[in-house]
Amino acid sequence: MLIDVTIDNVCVQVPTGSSLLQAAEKAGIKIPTLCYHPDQSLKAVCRVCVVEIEGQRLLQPACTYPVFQGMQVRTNSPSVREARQTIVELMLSSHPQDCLKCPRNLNCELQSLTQQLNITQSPFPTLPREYQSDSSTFSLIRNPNKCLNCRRCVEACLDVQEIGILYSTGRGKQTIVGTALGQDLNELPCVFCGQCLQACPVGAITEVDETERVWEAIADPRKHVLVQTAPAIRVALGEEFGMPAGAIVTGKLVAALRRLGFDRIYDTDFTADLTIIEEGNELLERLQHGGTLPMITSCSPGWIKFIEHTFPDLLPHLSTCKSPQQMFGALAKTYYAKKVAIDPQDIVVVSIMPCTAKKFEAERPDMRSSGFKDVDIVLTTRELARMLKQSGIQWNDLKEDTYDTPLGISTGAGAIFGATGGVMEAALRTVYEVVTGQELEDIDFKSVRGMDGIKEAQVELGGNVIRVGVAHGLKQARKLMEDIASGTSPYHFIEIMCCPGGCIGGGGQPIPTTNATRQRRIAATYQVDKEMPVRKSHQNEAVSTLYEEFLKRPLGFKSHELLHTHYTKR
Amino acid sequence: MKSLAGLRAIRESMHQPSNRLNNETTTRIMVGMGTCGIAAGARTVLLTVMEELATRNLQHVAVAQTGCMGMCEKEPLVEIEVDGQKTTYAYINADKARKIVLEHIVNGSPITEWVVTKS
Amino acid sequence: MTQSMLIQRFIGEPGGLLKALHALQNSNTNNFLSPQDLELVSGAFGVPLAKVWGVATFYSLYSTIPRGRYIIRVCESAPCHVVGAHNILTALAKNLNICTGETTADGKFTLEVTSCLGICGVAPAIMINDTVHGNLTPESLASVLALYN
Amino acid sequence: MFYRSHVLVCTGSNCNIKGCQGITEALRRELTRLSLEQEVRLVETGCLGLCEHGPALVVYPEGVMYVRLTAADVAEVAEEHLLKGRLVPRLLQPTATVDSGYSLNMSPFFSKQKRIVLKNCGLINPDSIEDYVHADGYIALATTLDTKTPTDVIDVIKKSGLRGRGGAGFPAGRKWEFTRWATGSPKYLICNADEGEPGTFKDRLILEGDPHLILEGMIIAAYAIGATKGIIYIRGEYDLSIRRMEHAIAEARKLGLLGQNILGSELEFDVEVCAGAGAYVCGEETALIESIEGNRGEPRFKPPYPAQQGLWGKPTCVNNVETLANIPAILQHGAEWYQQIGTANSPGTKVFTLTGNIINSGLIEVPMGITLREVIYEIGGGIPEGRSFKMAQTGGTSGGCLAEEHLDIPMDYDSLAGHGSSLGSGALLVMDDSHCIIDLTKCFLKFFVHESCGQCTPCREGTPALYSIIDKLSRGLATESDMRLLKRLSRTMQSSSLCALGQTAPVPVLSALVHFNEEVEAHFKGDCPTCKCHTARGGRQSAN
Repeated sequence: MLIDVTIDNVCVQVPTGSSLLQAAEKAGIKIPTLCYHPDQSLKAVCRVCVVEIEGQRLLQPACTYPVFQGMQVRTNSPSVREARQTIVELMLSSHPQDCLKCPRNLNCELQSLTQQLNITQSPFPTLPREYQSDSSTFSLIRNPNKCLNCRRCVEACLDVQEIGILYSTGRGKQTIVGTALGQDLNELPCVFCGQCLQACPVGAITEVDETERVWEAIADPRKHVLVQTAPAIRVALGEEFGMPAGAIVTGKLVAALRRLGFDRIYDTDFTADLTIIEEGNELLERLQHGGTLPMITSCSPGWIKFIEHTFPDLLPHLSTCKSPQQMFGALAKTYYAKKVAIDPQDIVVVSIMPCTAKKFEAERPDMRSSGFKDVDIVLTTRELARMLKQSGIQWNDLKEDTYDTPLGISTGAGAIFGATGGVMEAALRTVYEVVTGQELEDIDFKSVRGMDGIKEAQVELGGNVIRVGVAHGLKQARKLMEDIASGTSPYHFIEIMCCPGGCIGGGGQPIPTTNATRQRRIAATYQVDKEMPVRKSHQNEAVSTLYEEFLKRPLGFKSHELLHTHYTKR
Repeated sequence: MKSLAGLRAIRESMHQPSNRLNNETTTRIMVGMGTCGIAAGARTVLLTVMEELATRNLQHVAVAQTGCMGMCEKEPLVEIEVDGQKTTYAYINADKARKIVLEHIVNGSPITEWVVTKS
Repeated sequence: MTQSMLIQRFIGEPGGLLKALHALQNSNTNNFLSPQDLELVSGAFGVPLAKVWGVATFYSLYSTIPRGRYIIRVCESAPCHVVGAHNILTALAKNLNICTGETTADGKFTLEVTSCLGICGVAPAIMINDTVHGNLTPESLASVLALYN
Repeated sequence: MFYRSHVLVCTGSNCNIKGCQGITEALRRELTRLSLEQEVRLVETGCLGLCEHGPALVVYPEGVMYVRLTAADVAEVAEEHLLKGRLVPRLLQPTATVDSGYSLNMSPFFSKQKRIVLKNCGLINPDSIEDYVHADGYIALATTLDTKTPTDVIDVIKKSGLRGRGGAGFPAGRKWEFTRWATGSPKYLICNADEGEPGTFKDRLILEGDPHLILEGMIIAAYAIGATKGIIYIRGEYDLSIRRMEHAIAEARKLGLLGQNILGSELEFDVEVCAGAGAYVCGEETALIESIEGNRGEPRFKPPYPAQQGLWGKPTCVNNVETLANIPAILQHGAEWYQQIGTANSPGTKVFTLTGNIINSGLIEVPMGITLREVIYEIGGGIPEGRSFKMAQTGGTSGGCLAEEHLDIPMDYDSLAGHGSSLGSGALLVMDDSHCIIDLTKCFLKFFVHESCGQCTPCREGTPALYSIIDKLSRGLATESDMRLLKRLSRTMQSSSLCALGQTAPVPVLSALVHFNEEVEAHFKGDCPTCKCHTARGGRQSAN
């Protein structure tokens, strides 16, 4: 049913149950918001979106106030403007005024609000808070002094990921989003997924910036610096340069990295293909020899940390394969080093990842099978963008370039690792053909694609029906784990990605990352796949060469030494 | 009238309440035991009164606690009812309570200077 | 009785979390919710520890730092204020030789200020644990404190 | 319409025998003759409790009782008392003298009061259900169950005009109706006893003095709205209230007054006590619900209202202790009886707590519409130590500060609201001339800074900002722009805060600025007339 709402003398028709924000948008007005997040529940705590509703004594928040027939709303009356300005000024009164040095400078919702509401001075005395900044982890820095108490991070952590590291603490002026007992993140079962960071409107949670170390490595003439880019970077980086979400920028990405001065530009998609070979064989091995089932993918470091904390008894279900990032590092300092005859000590492996947890993963003590730290430095998509901006490289003018060989050769199967369901789909393409010896007619496993919380599919493999499940976001992962724990899981193989939407929605991706941007990055991911000449991992020739020259066979001795790992209860 | 009958039955099955005088007790002492009274020391007063009655073996006197009488400022308040005649004392402490039992209840002469006054 | 038995009866009871926190704090000789207490509640109610912490730090009756055996709460709301509450607070602080929020060296008293205690009829008033004391003067404090010796 | 006097004529059965019908008619004639119909309201009431002296009548607001009246006497009372304002001593109720024993009920402190809610307080043993039952307790419940449908009950309450006594003054009957007709089950009834408003302790003393009255009110309310589960949320500091209430509940259960088939009827209802943990904001109904659910006591956004989605998302009715305490009497004596007490828009009585610089600080119950002056000087006994009145604050810390010129305002919802204050919780703080209004305002704001839940921006950040401006003023350092900012901030907090705490926090500040302008100006110039503030350029140091 449609109802009539008049906003600033413009009459619009909106369906019942619409929010006033939606109605206003229809009337061509963007009401300023702060605690509002399109993917989250309504909170109505920041009060920035207050409007005047005829017949109401008080101003009401547009985000939550339900529309009714004949509603008369004013969004720019003197009292509304005064209230909004005062509210934002109050926020500024306890917010550090160091915008110029803030990682969120120019991408900060408070900054935009200040500008939008034409606030040029802060009439309230600034009473800065004096909380300790938490830089205890390799991934995230939490600076509560910048917190605006919008609670978006709380919802991301508690309701989306169901971990609940962050919660509102204290009361009155002392109210602040904090951790249990005020502990640092490294003392807590935080998985460093960075979904809180994605939700934060300001710079209260940011990634650990490692760009300077990369600059140093590039500048060091003794160092041979390799860079690998994760599948999800090429469908997101463009957003940092004003391109629409879902723009595919693979060629520009490679070109930009080369301009920055990396010695070789390689692709994590290559080791994604390799992962499929190892993991696929591991699955077949388990199916044939009564191994622990269901087997669960192990590419997502946030997910790994989660299961180590929460379901340590289920660790045998995890594939022992390292993630593509770590496989790449291990090979770079062994296979590649030998091939190009460079002392692995002089090789620096840099990864560009959509993920904050990858920074932690690279630091895990077992990630040194090459004899060195396999991956030296992990940058997020945002950090790479900052380096590019710093370098003065003009994004729009970049000519497309291609990855170097051999570690830059990949298939469409590797590319879809970035989206939820992608690892599963890539695995099925390979496993099916390896087991049946027949070519797949339709290689698009559409049932495991998309943003549904839990997806599943069935494949017939040589007379046996293999049931697979896919979950993204730890809330969904927890459900599948509980089924396994209670013995009711119907699956043989499960893919789990820590972040909603998979890696394309990771904590290292451009801000904002909303479900809408996730959808577009996913669509782009499948477009990349579609445009690849080869779309199955086992048809990656560089991978075959790798086996011939070095690894010999899947799950062989070398593989075990370099590409597999073990997990520990936390 | 089922419920009303039920209530009457309950009422009849009950003991005489502490705030009514009967054949055995002709005198009653009520001590204000709201938080205001307690904060001002009513608990000591109540204990002293009971102790004093026991010492003197005054069996015709019933003692009861009650809630706030309203005049919190004058707490602890003690109300003595003798043959239907009520007297309220204000600002009572243990010493005063003992004297009241002696003078008012045993000797039958209220201590007027401690009685709650018009101001 | 162990701590977990103490809160057993509140588990499953909707909203039993606050009751469990009350019970644990009351049973703690230092009048506070220890990290172990909070973890116990978190586990028993299946609520993240951060949320238990958020609840415990919201309510002023809960403390997350150890306190004395007796908590002295001095009302500093307006009705007590106009009849001299600050004199009481000053006298108490002097008498106990501690500042607001502190605990005496012998671990006996903790001095806190509080919003209205609802005994304004006998203002100025304080609460020592669950017991109320009213009509106080700086001089009468000594005899009140003597009750706790 | 506002009447300056109410005359209550006893029409109890005893007085009827003694001929009060004639009295009523005579009085009505006299009022017409003297043209007093617009000023004096004639109210026929139930038994006034002085049957042996009947026929009797009481004149309010003075609370003077005339006894053993004849029709001729009535003419004299009308002429002398109602018209000329003089007492008729020969017809007055005989009172005992101090010499022969003097009880509290005979003092002027009591004579001006009308006790409905407090009728048993200080008279019965609260730990004894026998006392309560013998004081005619639970009769209203039993009669209601026998003779009225739930809808009838709601109609009675609606007709009585009873308004919520927690502060907001929302019509109780309508609130019940919303819950009754809301869909969802079970339905909850919550008694709000989280009395945190500074200067208020009425709920505490009612709970402690007459717990069964609350239970009876709750059972009737549950019957009316269809609730099966009741919760009494008592603030954690009220140790004695919690214990007495729990004892009362146990006793009531034993007698079948709670549980299934209450008093042999179909009614099922049970009550439990939930203790708060120290948060003023939990007095706000949605914050209270959050707290019962085991969460931080942060108010919810409305709508939806608790009647639609309250505790555990189910229809919930939240009533204040005093509201519920009025219910049994209303059902016992009828809506008409109740309406005739108090004023037209604020029927009934109100319990006030007198605090601050007042002789008889304590708990009183008076008909709505009584003036501040009567309460302070006649019931409260005036200002102690020979000082003079300076300010009265009604409604608790979020109420307005009233000055001398407001002493004749009738105390009811609308009159007080008209003067920027509120009836609120019934707190009445009196301050004498030795105190400073700015110093007091600082004290209020300190409270709000401490008690803001911290959820919404205007309140979390606004209360400390307000405090810092007033602090500046108290130190004589405030500038013109500070004062402008203070007003702008106050307007924003009032219009945009999520709940009433933030919306009303600026009220005492703003009313102080208006009603005590001279003193504010003095501070502005660096001087504190009462020398309570440490002003930088004056105050205590202002010898020059």
